[in-house]
Amino acid sequence: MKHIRSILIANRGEIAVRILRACRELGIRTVAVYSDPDAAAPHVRSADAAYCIGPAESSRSYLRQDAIIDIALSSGADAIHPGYGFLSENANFARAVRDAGLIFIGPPAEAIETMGDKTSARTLMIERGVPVVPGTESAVASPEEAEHTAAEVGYPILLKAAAGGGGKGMRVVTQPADLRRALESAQNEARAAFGDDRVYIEKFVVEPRHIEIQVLADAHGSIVHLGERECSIQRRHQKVIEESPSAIVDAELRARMGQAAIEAARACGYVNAGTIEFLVDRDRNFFFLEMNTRLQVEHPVTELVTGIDLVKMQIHVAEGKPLPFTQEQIHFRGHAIECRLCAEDVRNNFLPDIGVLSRLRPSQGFGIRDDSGVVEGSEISIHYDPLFAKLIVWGMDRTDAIGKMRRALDDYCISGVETTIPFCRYVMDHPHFIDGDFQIDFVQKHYRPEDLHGPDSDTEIAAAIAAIRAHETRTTVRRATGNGQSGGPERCSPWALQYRAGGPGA
Amino acid sequence: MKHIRSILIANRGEIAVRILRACRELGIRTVAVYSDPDAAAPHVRSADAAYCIGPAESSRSYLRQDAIIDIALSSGADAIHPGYGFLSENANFARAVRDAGLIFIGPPAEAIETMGDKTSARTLMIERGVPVVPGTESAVASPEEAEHTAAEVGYPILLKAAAGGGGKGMRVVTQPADLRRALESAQNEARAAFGDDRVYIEKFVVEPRHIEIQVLADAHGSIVHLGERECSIQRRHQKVIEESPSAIVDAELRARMGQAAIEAARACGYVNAGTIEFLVDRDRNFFFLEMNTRLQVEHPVTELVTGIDLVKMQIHVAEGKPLPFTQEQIHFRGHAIECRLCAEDVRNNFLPDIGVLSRLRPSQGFGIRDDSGVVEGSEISIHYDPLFAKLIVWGMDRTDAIGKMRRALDDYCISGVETTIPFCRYVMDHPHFIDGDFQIDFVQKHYRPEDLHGPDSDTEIAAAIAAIRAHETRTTVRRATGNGQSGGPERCSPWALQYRAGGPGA
Amino acid sequence: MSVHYTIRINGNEYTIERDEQGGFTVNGAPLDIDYPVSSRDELLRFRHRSFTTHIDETSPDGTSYRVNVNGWDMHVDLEDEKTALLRSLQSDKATKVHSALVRSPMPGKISRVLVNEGELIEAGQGVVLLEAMKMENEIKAPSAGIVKFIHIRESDTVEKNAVLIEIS
Amino acid sequence: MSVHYTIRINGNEYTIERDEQGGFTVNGAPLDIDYPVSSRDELLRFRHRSFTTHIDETSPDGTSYRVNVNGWDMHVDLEDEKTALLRSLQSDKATKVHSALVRSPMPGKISRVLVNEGELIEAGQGVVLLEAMKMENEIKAPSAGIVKFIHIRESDTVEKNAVLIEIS
Repeated sequence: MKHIRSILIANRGEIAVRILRACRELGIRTVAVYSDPDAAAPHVRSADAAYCIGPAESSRSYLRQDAIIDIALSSGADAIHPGYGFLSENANFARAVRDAGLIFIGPPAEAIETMGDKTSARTLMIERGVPVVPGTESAVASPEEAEHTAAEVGYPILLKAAAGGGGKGMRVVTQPADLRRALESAQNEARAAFGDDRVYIEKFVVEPRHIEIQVLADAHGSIVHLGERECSIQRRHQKVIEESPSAIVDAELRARMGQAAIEAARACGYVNAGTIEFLVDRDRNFFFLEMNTRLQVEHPVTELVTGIDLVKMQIHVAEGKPLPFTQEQIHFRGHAIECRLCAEDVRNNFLPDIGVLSRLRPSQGFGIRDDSGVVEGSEISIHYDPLFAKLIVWGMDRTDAIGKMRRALDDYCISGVETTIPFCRYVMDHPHFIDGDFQIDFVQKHYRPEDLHGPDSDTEIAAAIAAIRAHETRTTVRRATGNGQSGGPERCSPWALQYRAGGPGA
Repeated sequence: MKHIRSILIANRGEIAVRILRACRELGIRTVAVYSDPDAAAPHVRSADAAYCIGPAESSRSYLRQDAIIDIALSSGADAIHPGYGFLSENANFARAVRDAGLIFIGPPAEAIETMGDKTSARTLMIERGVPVVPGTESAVASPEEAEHTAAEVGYPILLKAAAGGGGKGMRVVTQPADLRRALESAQNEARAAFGDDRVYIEKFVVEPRHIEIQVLADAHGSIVHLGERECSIQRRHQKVIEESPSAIVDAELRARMGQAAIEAARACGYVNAGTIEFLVDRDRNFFFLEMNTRLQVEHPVTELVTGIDLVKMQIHVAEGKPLPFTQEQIHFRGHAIECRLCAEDVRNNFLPDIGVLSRLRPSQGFGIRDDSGVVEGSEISIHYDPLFAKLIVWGMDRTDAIGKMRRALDDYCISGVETTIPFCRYVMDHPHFIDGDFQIDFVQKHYRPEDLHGPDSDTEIAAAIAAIRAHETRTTVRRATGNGQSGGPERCSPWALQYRAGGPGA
Repeated sequence: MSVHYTIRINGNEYTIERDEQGGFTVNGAPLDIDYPVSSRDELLRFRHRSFTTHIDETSPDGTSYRVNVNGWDMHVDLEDEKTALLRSLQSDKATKVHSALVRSPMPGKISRVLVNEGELIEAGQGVVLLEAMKMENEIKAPSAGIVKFIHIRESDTVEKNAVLIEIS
Repeated sequence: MSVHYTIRINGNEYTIERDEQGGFTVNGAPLDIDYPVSSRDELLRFRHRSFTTHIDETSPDGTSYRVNVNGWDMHVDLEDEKTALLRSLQSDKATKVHSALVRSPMPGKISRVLVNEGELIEAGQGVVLLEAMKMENEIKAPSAGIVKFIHIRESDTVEKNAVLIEIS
């Protein structure tokens, strides 16, 4: 059991700031690393010590394992927190950190390796009885075998070419009568496309939701789960809105999924915070998808409903201390929703945007949490992820939380880049979201940019007045400085007089 | 049971913003009123409609009962929320609002009247068995009666002149042997000072703490308590730091105080949110002090530990709906602390300060709540209370909450006025505060401005460098514009060159 | 002297007159506006509603503004009588030339060009794949037409607003 | 040409030299400083620590600055060689005059004057009660001395920084 007094945070942006805050609240000294364009970033300013590790490219800065470990050693850090992304799921890095005599705030390298390989993870889960999407482990040998397997797996099933991709050689079969014909055509298509007609059978998960379970494990064999996070609202196959609890998970399902997640963590010898992702079908069957062996972007929703600070628990567990609570002592209160604020143009296919945040005033008040990696004046550049902040709310129940999120999104004041705020605001008003009736295809099914709310006519009139005032001031200034064309009969607008006199608007 | 669709908020500053936020989260339309100097205040901007009600003086604006009721009626409001201060404990106003056919979001006028009069409140509490500071109801008639009463009340006792004030005619007596002499001298002093030698006996509360209980009552006779708030850290007899739970209140004492508070509320026919203030002595005896028949400044600490939104509950109860929970369903989680951020000079006797907030960036992150009535650019003027914002934190336990408050105070970025932040930061590090060992005289006993933390020498050096750079740029600019003395051999500082080239610091 | 403006925002048109005293008439009806003093932005109030306004961008010719009002970002096109007249005189010539530019919405690397010169394309059709911020982004044609000129090649690095393709 | 400064902050004195290249030597030891570009404030970094600095006020003669560094408000008194020389020449005369002004820390109304002209008072003694922001505030004497002149009377309204009392 080693006491951690100083932590190097091998990350940037909002998660580096999040971890720094936890450390500072614990009285732990912080060491930041940064790339050239991040020299003035918030995570650098609030650290006790900050070291430049290279230029913008991640491979030459935030991914430089040796440089990071060297700085940790020379700056007197006891431990390294990798955040998410970058080196967080790199088993070699976890091992190198430990070999250097430092504490890696994360799971053992072996657990990262086991769960990082999809095949070994799937095999291990099957061994331990954690449900995976049922299917064949090898290609279908004959139509008869296919019929047998399909009946076992249960319809609807998915035929999938071994060499497949882009939907080619793929067929959904909903009833036994269609199987032979579908198999034949899938094989033909696969042969034509890839020169390989091997086809697998897998259960087709109907209207799946993405729901995950947070686990926390200490080095003494205790593992608890902290309930679920509903992450079905996605764009570009990336989560954008998350919540806890899920509208479709009740105490009984939570207990079963939680138990499966604990079993998964135990199977790979897991220690520290981790997440088991599941697909949940229409009938609330759940299937193991993968394990994220690190802290996740959406961890705050779990913190708000359980009242447990996951980053502080990561540090606690990394020191070798036992978990300070049992499963029975974990209680869920209220409802939390997170909106990821990304620099993206929601009217144009969620294309990333860049720019300088000329204004930034996050929302405030009861139940509003702002986890941000930027301040007013920060630049969102092409080099890193477009996620710049997370807006998380807690409410007494789901309705209250949705009301809070609406208000918080309306209050969020930002200029300089396009953001996901209008999209999130749209979702908060969507009847399917309000009813909790959505799946991972929500965006494709229910979102059309032309349905986004627009300002009302008074707001447009205010914009018109503001533009006219700016226009007339501008014209007058240009004339005064000899910059515009020589004046006609109207030499000076009444506005300009007011501006000069320090009147309204000055 | 009437559904409230629109609320007029008869207040300003942080509490008006707080109430507005709750309304907006509930989808309730908001009407703001404002005095001339508040025309651009945040509470005005975020309301759906805003009406000017007069000049700066409260008596000609925020206290104009008729004007406020007229605006409520003409703007289509169903209800008026008075906030705290101003008209919130004015029984006439509560009555006038109801007579106008509007809902007053607060208790019945009769409850305000009963509890607003100290004598009637004390009498009522004695009747209902709520402990009050024991003492005589009439002046002491003889030394023998004094001895008898003192023995009954229990030493130490306080002798108090009926006409008293400023400590004159007042004596603390710790043992029976001293009583007669003390009585005589108190009577003599009172006669000399006020020409009236009547003296009362009251129990002397030793090392008292100010602890209060939040109650919530509906119109159907249900009353619950939401635990206590510890408000002993005061300056100028005004609270400045509050927390929940109190370090000295355990479940058993909480239940007893809660029961007494419910009894007090029931006695006066209370409906809506209210607070019963108690003095608690060294031996954890508690005595009724007064009831605040309104929402309080420090209500957020209760919200954070119970997860109950008090403003939303006020509206809910005002609609005539029953409380949505029973006493058994109220649970306390973690620990909350509030620091009142006031424009005051903590190095100079907490003298109020005024100014424009040239910079303002509140703290952010998990467990940090900012209830503020200002934004960057707001002016803190002489006209109203120096309280401009409240910083409230929630932590897993008291230690965690103190760590969070330290970090949040360090992160709070403000310029333009002196604030109570350095004092609050000092308290968070004070061993007596950390140990929970303090009483209402904490400031007098433990606070000396010269003990405030100061910046370390590197921070001072940074200030020196910044000043030199500003100085050299300034000098160069003055010379360039012909504003300074004509140049010597040093015509241009190296900084100026860099500034002109748009280099560092530009 | 009063000035008449024609304003276009989000497809809506407003006729606004500013008189000598600085008063406004909107679509024929006078509008009484307050301007509370605010140090960080400009505040307007009318019909008891508050509007916090902020000019984010101005076009070089001063006829187009990007204005933020209460968090809403709007593009405001502004025309006074003189400009309107000028435009109406030029409009005959202007309508003859009809060509659209596909610009890069952000800096990035061209990962694939999806069309060929001379190809007939539809509005909304993907024309270029641009790699930026670790993602592949499909750039779409703003209007239908024939691909007139392709300014970039695969693996090219482009700046924000660089012209990628011309459609005529 | 390099310049030597004597800096006083919170009672501490620093000797700082700025050389021709813009490099700094603090109390005799060179200090290597970075200046990361920051759009809203000025950022310094040395010994791996970051300092966000902001000049809040400058005295008219440019020798005194109110600087905020990482949230700490500091009064910085700055003297270069020339100013130091000037001051040392004048110091003999200057010390003769010894008088302190009690100023109003804020606008308000005088509710009571607690001293009389000619009275001997101690440093820290309350001299005036000022009513402001609904509170009565006791204004204290900055130094001991004799009350030379009382500029205000009860019920007077005063501005911020108004001279209330002179002590000699």
